[in-house]
Amino acid sequence: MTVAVQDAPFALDAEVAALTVGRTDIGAIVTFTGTVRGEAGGRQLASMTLEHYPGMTQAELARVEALAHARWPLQATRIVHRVGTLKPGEGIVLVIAASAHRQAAFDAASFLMDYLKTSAPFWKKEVGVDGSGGWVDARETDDQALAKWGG
Amino acid sequence: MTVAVQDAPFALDAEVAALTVGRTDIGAIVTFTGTVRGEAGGRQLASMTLEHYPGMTQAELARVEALAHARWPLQATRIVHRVGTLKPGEGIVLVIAASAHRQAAFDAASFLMDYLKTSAPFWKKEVGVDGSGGWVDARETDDQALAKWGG
Amino acid sequence: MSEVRTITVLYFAWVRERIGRGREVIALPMSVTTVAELVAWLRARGPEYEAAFAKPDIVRAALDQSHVKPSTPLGSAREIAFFPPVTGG
Amino acid sequence: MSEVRTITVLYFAWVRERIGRGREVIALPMSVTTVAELVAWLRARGPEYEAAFAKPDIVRAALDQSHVKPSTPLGSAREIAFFPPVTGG
Repeated sequence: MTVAVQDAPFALDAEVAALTVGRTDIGAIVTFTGTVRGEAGGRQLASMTLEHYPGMTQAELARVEALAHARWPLQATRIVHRVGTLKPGEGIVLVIAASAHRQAAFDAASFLMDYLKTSAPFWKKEVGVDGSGGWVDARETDDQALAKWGG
Repeated sequence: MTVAVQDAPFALDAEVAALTVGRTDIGAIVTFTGTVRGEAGGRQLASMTLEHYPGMTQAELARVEALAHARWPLQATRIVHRVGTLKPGEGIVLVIAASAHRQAAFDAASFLMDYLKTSAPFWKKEVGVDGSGGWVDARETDDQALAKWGG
Repeated sequence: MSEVRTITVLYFAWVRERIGRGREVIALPMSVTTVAELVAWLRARGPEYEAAFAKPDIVRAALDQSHVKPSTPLGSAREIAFFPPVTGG
Repeated sequence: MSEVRTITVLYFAWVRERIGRGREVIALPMSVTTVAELVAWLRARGPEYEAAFAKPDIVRAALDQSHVKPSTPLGSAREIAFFPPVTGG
């Protein structure tokens, strides 16, 4: 159960190894990587900048992680969220869920992403290749995704 | 859409990069790694050996991959399955699903695992630290997992 | 002479841009007791606040770094933040 | 003189271990037309086959590398495989 908010890129192998190396009680590891897409609403992006609320960000990510551990039998979890300016193709967020069982790992990773998207205080601002820019609007589908977990 | 059956270990970063490098149309990448657990049914494992049906294995994995692509908007998928003798903690199988949207990536990766588990011709034989050995029995829960995808 | 309290107010994303600053410490009358009342009080401070809170239902709040509703009492909180719906992940 | 056909038969996992080989080419009477009939014919060949197919419902089959049911006709298939339920992944 660890979270990180960082400017630096993340590496999947290193992040998974940090959770699993030397352990033989894990049978299933699910990772989710969210990346910057090159096009948004018909506009070609030059970059995306992520702002966050230091302090609260870590607290929210840790709270979401604890919710997942209370709900599924998880051996380990990890959340890494980048901030600052990212280019199309770069990773924004990494979530890892490790369990003895694959369904728990899948469900927990999906749950972590749904909760993170609707509660962790990050905001994305896009800059188009034409210089136009704007804050990304929150999506109703994210609230709908959250609803499927109940409570 | 590629599949591999191999003795060698796989590396997450390299496998993901092979699917995604230079692309900016992907927003979500889900990976599933199945690993050898050190204990099975109360027995401590020394190793697990995977036998397969060469030729049919590749064909089945490709068929399962095509089913996923027909069902979800996927930018790329990858299945790597190891054969031979593996130690506890080692990766057995890797599935990757990349999509513009996170739910499609999660669902497709989960679907690929459920189908692979019930149709790809692999068989696991365990060897305990006490020298005892035996073929792993198929699990009813795998058939139940498959049923949730319908048809 | 009415009593006041000081509270640190943080703004993020377009709320920050509209108000023109990310952080300020304000002296708040004790009569302002809830998040919604604080929003109303801030809106009266000037056009930049009016613009930021033009649609108060959209702006979210966190009290001492926990999400709260407009009806939440400010209590003894030392920090309140206002921001648009989050868009991370 | 009855007609025969040749077909390659593969065995995997504990089916292979019980029969004692992984592959054989057999000359099959033309009267054997389905997967289930082939299983019955194999069981009559000796105790190792009897052991492998003791519970025929458990043993799975693939005809020319596609999963098939016991009722499937052998048709012009060149290869058939018998194996336990798969346990990969």
